[in-house]
Amino acid sequence: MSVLSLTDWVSVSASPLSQDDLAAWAVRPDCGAVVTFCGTTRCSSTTGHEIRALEYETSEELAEARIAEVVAQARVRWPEIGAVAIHHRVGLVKLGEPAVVVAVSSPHRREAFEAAQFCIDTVKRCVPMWKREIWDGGSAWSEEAQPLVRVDDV
Amino acid sequence: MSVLSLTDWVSVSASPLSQDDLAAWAVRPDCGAVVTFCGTTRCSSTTGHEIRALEYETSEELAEARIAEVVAQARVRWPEIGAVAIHHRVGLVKLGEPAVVVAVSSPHRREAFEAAQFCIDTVKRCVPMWKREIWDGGSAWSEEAQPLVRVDDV
Amino acid sequence: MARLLLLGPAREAAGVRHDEIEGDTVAQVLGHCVARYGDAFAAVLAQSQVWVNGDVANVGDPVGPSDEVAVLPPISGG
Amino acid sequence: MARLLLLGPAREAAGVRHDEIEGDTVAQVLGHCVARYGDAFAAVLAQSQVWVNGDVANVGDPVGPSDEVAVLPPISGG
Repeated sequence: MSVLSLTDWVSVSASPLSQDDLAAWAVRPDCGAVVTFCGTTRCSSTTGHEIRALEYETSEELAEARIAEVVAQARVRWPEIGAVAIHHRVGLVKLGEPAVVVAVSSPHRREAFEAAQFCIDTVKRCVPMWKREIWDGGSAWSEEAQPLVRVDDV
Repeated sequence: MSVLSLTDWVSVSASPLSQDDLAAWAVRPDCGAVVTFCGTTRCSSTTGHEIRALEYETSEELAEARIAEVVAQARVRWPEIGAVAIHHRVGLVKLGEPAVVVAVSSPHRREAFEAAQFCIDTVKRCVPMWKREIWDGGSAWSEEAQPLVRVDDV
Repeated sequence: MARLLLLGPAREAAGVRHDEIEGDTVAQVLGHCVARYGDAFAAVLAQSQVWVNGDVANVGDPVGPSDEVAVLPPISGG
Repeated sequence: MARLLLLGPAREAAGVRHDEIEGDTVAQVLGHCVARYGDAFAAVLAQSQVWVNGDVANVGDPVGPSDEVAVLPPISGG
């Protein structure tokens, strides 16, 4: 299901994420900078419970297509960047494990930082994804929900 | 030689760097964001040669002390951040290998991005480090040299 | 007739992720959805975006058996 | 007398990384360095910072046998 080219690697799947795999893949001989963002599940809850895990639900196809749009928009804004990888995990993710990883390489670090931050900010606003908080004896949708935004409207 | 506490991990050594080690170490249950910067040696030269490797020289003791000052300053500016790790490699580093890695965790991603970028920008300006370009049949100091700046003056 | 994809709270309220629904326009399909799944689903739908084949759709857009109508409630990703 | 640490281009110009140098102040130590290592070292020193025991020093600062005087040319790290 994943979208893979020489420069773009987008994946939404139930497999555990490896930040190292993405960062190593993003290295290019002409790119001296790789910036990686790793979003891990954390203990703070929107519903007041002691969270054990999070469960992410989406359509892998729709989510990957939207993430690919995010990558394309990042390339419009920062044409210098080299490789971009964005992986999002779905299904059950235990506390402290990565739920989303972004890696961007660039000849210089400023563009890599800016593009990586744009990518994760825009993924959070534009990609269909629903997070369920799981605690001992119960679960509920996260109460942080926001309307979906189009990538062109960011 | 390295400086290690529950929240800070500074190291300057000839050992190969592992971005994954730093990023994994920086994960905290209350920190949902880990931003990692990896500076790899790249083929573009300041002296016009086809570079095979770079060689970094410093005093490990002086460099680690300065990097620890950079971390302390980042904590003044972004008190929310969790763990900060900065490792710099010395000696011969082959093309495409990491020469410096920064990892910052934080409850939210904006502070992690800002603090990580501050750390690498400030390391580059304030830490004693000399880079030699190695090509087939010769070598020379990098021509990018800049005067050392105090962390308080950044 | 169109293929239906319900996600997150929409899937939960309807009790199904995939379905096939009568209707020649997005509006007709959604009307049949509310009739089939009830008030809890209608409440989620009122806050949701509707896409056809991966793009934002208008309620008047025509749909056929090969089209996928997706209901996407407010998101909470990452 | 002080311990001397020469780094990068300063080390290269002098041909040594560590040395022991006469002098009761930073200025005297540096003067003896120039006398010992010659013009190439003097040219690097003119662009360098001088630290004593890890902190930026003034040329008039006193130094003794347990102090480390470090010569740090412009940097090119990362």
